[in-house]
Amino acid sequence: MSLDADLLLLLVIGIDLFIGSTGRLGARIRACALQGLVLAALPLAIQGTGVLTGGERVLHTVLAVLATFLLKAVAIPYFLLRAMRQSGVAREAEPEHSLHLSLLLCAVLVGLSFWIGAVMLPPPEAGSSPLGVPAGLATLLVGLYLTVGGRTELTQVIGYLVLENGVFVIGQRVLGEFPLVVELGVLLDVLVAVMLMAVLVAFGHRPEGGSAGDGAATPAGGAR
Amino acid sequence: MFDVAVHITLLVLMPLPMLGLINRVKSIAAGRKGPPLLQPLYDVVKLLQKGAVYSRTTTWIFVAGPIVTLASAILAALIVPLASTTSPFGFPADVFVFAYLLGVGRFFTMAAALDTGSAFEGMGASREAAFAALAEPALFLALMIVCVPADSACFGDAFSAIPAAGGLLRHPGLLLAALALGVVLLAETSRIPVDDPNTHLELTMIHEVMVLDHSGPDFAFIQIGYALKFFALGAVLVHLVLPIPATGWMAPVLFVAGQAGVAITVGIIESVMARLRLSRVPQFLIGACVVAAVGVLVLFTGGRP
Amino acid sequence: MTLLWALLLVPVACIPIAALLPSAQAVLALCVAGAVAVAGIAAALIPSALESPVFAGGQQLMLDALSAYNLGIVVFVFGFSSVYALRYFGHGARDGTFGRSKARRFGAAWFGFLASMILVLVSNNVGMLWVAMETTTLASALLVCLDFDPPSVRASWTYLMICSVGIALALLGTFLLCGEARTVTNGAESPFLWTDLMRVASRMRPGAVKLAFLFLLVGYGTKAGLAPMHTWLPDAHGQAPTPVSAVLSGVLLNCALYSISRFLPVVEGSTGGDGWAFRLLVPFGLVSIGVAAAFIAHEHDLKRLLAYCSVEHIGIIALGLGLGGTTAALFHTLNHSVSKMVAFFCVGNLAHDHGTRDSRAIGGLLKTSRLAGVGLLVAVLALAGTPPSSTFMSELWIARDGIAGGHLAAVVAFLLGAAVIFVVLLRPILGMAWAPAKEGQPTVRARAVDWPLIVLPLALMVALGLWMPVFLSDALTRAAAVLGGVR
Amino acid sequence: MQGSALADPLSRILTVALVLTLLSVALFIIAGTLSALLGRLDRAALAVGTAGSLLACAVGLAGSVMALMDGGAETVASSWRLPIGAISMGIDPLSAFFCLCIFLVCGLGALFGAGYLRRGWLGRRRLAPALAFFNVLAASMVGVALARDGVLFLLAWEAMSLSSFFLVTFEGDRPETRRAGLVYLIASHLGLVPLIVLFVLLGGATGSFDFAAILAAGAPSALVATTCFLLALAGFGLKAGFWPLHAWLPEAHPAAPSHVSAVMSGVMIKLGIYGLLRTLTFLGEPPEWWGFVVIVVGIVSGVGGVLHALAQHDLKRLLAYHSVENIGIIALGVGLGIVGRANGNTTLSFLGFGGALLHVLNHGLFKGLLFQGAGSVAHATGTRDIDSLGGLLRRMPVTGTTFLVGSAAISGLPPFNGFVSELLIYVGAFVGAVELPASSALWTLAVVPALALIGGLASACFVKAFGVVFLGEPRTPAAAAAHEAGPSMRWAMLLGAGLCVLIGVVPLVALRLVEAPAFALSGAAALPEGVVDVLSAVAGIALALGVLVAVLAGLRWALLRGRDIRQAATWGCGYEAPTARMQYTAASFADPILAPSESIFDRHVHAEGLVGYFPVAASHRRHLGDMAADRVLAPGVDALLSVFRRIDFLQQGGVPRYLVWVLLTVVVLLVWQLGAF
Repeated sequence: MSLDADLLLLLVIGIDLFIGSTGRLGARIRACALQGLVLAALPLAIQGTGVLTGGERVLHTVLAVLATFLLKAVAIPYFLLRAMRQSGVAREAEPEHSLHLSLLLCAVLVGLSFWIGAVMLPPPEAGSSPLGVPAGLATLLVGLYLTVGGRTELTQVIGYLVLENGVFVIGQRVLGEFPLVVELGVLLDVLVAVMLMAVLVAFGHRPEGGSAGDGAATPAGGAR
Repeated sequence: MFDVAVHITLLVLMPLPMLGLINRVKSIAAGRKGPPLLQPLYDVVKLLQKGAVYSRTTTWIFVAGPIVTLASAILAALIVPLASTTSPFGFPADVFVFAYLLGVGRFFTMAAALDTGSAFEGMGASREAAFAALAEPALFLALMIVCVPADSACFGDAFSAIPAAGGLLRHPGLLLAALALGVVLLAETSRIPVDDPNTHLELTMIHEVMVLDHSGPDFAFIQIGYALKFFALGAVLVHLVLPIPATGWMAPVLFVAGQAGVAITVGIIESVMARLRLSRVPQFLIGACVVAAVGVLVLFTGGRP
Repeated sequence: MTLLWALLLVPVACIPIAALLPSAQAVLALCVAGAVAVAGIAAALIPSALESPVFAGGQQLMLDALSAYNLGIVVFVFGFSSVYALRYFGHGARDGTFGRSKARRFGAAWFGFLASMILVLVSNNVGMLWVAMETTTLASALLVCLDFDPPSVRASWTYLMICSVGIALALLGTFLLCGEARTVTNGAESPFLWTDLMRVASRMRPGAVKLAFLFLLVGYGTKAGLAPMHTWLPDAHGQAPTPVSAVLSGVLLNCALYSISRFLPVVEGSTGGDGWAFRLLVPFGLVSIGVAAAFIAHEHDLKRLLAYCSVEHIGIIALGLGLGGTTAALFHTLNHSVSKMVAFFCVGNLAHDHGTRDSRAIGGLLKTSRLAGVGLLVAVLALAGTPPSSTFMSELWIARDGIAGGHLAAVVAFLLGAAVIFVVLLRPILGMAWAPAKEGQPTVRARAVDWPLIVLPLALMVALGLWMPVFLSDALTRAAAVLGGVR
Repeated sequence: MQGSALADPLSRILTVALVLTLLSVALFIIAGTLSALLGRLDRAALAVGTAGSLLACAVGLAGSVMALMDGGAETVASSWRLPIGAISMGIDPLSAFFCLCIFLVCGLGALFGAGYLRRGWLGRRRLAPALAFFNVLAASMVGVALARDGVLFLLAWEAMSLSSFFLVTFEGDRPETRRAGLVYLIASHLGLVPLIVLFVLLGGATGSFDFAAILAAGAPSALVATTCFLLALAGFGLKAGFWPLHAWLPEAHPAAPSHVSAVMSGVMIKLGIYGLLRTLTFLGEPPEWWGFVVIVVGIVSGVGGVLHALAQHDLKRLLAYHSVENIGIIALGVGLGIVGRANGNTTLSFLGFGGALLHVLNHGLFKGLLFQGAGSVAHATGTRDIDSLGGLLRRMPVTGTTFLVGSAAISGLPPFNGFVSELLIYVGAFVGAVELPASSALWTLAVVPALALIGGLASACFVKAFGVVFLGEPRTPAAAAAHEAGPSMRWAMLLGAGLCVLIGVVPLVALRLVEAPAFALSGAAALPEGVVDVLSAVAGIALALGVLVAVLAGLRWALLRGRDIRQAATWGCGYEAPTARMQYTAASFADPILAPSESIFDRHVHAEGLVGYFPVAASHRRHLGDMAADRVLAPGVDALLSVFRRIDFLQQGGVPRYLVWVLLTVVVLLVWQLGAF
């Protein structure tokens, strides 16, 4: 187990807390990008430098790292930032709760994840980071908090991204690595999903579009 | 053959004078001399000799009413044992048939009443229907009290099975049955306290108002039918109360005395009581049903004889 | 086997073609042609797949009896829906409301949708299964917001968001399951391949497998529209263009449920076959039926009505699986898909003829639009489980297997719920049939193409209610055998 | 039921009988399909549909009578592959008897319907659906009676419900018809639920729906048997119209065209009784309390039905409530039969089941007749409101006379058929009271006064119906302008009335018809002693009554010959200008009977009394709400709908809220299954 991996995982948690505590959408998106970067680095850190001498697996790892980096750290944040600008959403996210409260909640979620990781799950095998599951779980929960608690659509999309990151971290913890096809497929799906979401959000925030999330509750045709 | 002769003789001779007897009793109670015992018979004979007036509204139902009523009353009276414990015309389960024959007569009387289109007659039919429906369960329950111990729903078997000794208290259930049947008799034959046959206000009548439009032979038929119905129900009551032997000279004597007693009792009741308010009559009849039901319970809990 | 690859690649190849075709008409024609081609390939594959699984790409692609059966339903519904799309968008293509760019978008997403659904069915790799499942969401979200008007965008957004988040849970479940499998596989076995998972199932720890299954159930259950995760469904199915609604309701839900059922034998293998995983489906089934009944009772939008009805039927299928009526549940899958498809076709035609989907605003149904009206009535009767439709038979079958399995209370609840739904579903339809036609509503003659589209599937439903062909009963038995339950 | 029929050379009769009844089903279906295909050619559809029905009924009637006379059972199974279940049909005395009822009533209904539809609807409405669904209804009813497999039974059952639903909604553009249709649909579908559970439970562990297999598996355990019995009581009782499951009946039956009402009331609801009886054959020896339950159901249905009937102003609604009443009477018989069976008393059991079965036939005949009469009246006057009619006997002599026959029969009066079956039930109750131990005897004896009360009230009700509709003076111009029904309608009513009289006068023939099924149900091997005597006596009484009436009529004729017979106005007690509006109305007629029961039933009175010294107008309307519908069903439906409305929160609040449900599900599952990990 390398120190780097633990550090990276701590960084992931730190980013979670930051996303939870900031009110600015732009900052959140950039934090997301940073988290993507960390995630891309994570396999390298876990497998250490041995990765570069493993023959066939090298290509696999390098490809996965590159793809993660490109998509999660570059492409997705880019689309989100563009959508933010297009939709003309205020830079300040929204006063959903007071930001202190939000931070506090995220901290509680992180604590909860550590507790679950320590109490409910079997101890990690030798050679993997003990922080893997708690970090992943914390990210997942913070992501869920953002999707459920977020009042603008973009916050929800960010929440979805964070959640996906959390799942990925947990996956890496329990699986070590994914088959390349699967990993690429998942990444592509996430990309397309976020792009679509961004487009829809952008449309929904055109002057007459109204709030997309709330509108879904009122059916068409004046049914209710 | 002899019993048939006795049966028919009684059937022909007794019913109309019984009505005369009631009137006589009432007159005496009122301090008058009253009409002759055979006055109802004279009336009927006179009616039979007359022509008739029909309402333009009526149809053949109006004509059929008295005929069917009389026919069913004759059959009912044939079924009931008279001066013997059995009737020569009895058959298994004749108890039910007896009750339903009375029903046939009532149905057609009511239909004929409605045929005139008169509000008064409709009113009478309506009341008759209501009271008859309520009297029906009492009649059946009373009859069951007699029939169940005998294991037979035939008047003959049932009356034969009533033990001779003990008078009115031969069986407590029997007493209750007689009580209920008495009420049924008053209701079915439209006597006080259910109906006042002598009233002059159509609004308060039941039976009389139903036959307002009948005249001549039709009305005679109705009167005869009415008398027969009274006679038949009275005969059942007599058998419940008096131990009439199966054969012998005592039987007709006791029977005639019993029927006279029924007539006199009705006369006395009519003299001392007033007609009930119409809205109270159902209560009176339901009371009879309850009495009869208690009789059934007594029968079963007291062990069947 | 190359046919399996062809099955997957033909629709994939059609995506760019559709995106490049010069006219809307051409795109619609391609849709039909592509769907027919895929159906042809599937028809060639299915018989052998029913006999024994067909593999391709190493072990990555597999078509076994269960997926072959579902594939049959997919290509059937897709084929009919493609033809219907031709009819539905046809006048739009002529008068310009269904323009070239829209048509291209439609065509590409349509084939992407088909390809991803086929991938769901043929992938032996549970990771790919997830990827394919998410791809169906993306492709169909595009289809839902084809018109790009506010309601459809809102519906599409809700759909995308809920299903993406929900299905992320399924990804978590997949990871947990494969992580557990990794600890017990040897070098030759892959923790991601379903066939290998089945092989090592008995060696996995039941607790971990159960935890993973919970996430899989909720995740894919969201996509399948099981209550209470169904909330996105009425919006999406209601707002999508009608051919898309037909496919969404008709087969997409099946595919999601298929994904859940894939994992059932794995969990059973791990837990020693005590039926834990199957039992977990029962409450979802019952809640879905109940919730559907509640919402149908107050719904007037015909397409949303049918959408809630899908919630009910997915609930019934889940219940059937849960109660041990595997065969019956699979049979019900077919029945629901076909009848729901026709119901959507008819509603689409009615909405076009009457200019509204509000059941209160439509009158004289059986007179003004005779074929669509009668078709809708019959389809809804079938959906409501009226004899002699095959839906009645499969519901009866589920009830029988449920009671034979000792689940009397659940079966009674199911039947009562179904009876209530019968009433609330039929009420608006009958209301439309009886209400006088609205002023100025012309009598619309059905087009020639409507007859086979509506009459054929309905005839099939009645025929299957009265006659079970040998090949179908074989297919059902074999497919049910994959799930480990044969009755 | 009587051993192997194949060994017996006479069983060829049975085979022929089965073939004939199956042929009739095919004929119904062909006639229905043809008339549906004829579509717009109304006259052709009418001719083909009616002719097909009549032919099918004739063929089937022959078959069912043959099977009844033979008394054996035969089944034919086909290799047809239903998804589950099997196409297996058979005939035995019970089936044959109900088939007989179906063919008789449907035949008369089709005959009546030909004229009714032609005169009432030709050119105003498409006739083909009415004819097609009528034939499908008949075919499915026969299918129900012949089915030997649970799934086939349910199929036929539901086909019956649906085809009758479409017939009920024949006049779907009238709001009350729509309401009736919906209520009917709800009721019949809810009734299907217990039936499905019932048949599945009957199949037991084998999961077979085959009746023979169910029988071969032997009687189920007491718990299962009781559950099955209660399910059958609920499911079949709903179709039969047991109180309080009857609420759909007074809505649906009046809404249908009259010949359909006749079939629905006459036989369709009786198939509920058939189902109950058929179920009983699977359940082994019944415990006694089942019989008590059925008796109580019978009493409540009978009294409740007739009291509500009395309060009705709509002639067909009145008749529909009388169906509830008569189903109650049938239930009394069935209850007695069960009690007899439980006590091993075959006499009681035979009389109970026999009386019930005969009443099924009788009610089919007279209720069919009465509905047809009501249809003629409605057709001739354009109204079914009793208080708008009057004086129709002069204008419609055949309708009126046959309606009178039906009225007397349904009131259970001799010499008509209703009396015969009621008498059997009376005698049965009496036998039970005499031969059973006191605790059971009281239950059976309770039948006697109950039946008496029902009979008395029914007779009151039909005096009212017949008297107000057909007698007196017409209350409206429409009634005054009424005309007699068409020839086919007249013939149908005359035939029905003739059969009512026939069974009443020659009850032994009727006994012969119910003998075989009653044997099978009761386990009796021979006619109980005395039954023949009783029925012969009934014949004698009928004859005597006829003779006496003839003699008295002759006497009256002789007396009045040559005398002064005058016509005058009805005696108005001195009032010289009576008008038709002064006649007693149906509502007033029923009032003395309903007043005492006012505290039990919800009676809504809307009265504007006379006010001031010179009152201008006053009105008084009364309406007796249906207790079961008003107090149980309507609040139940409202409660369910309000619960449904409250669930709306699930679908409110957009994406965040929706996601909460997903997460909540995960949490609930995790907590619930915590122990599983």
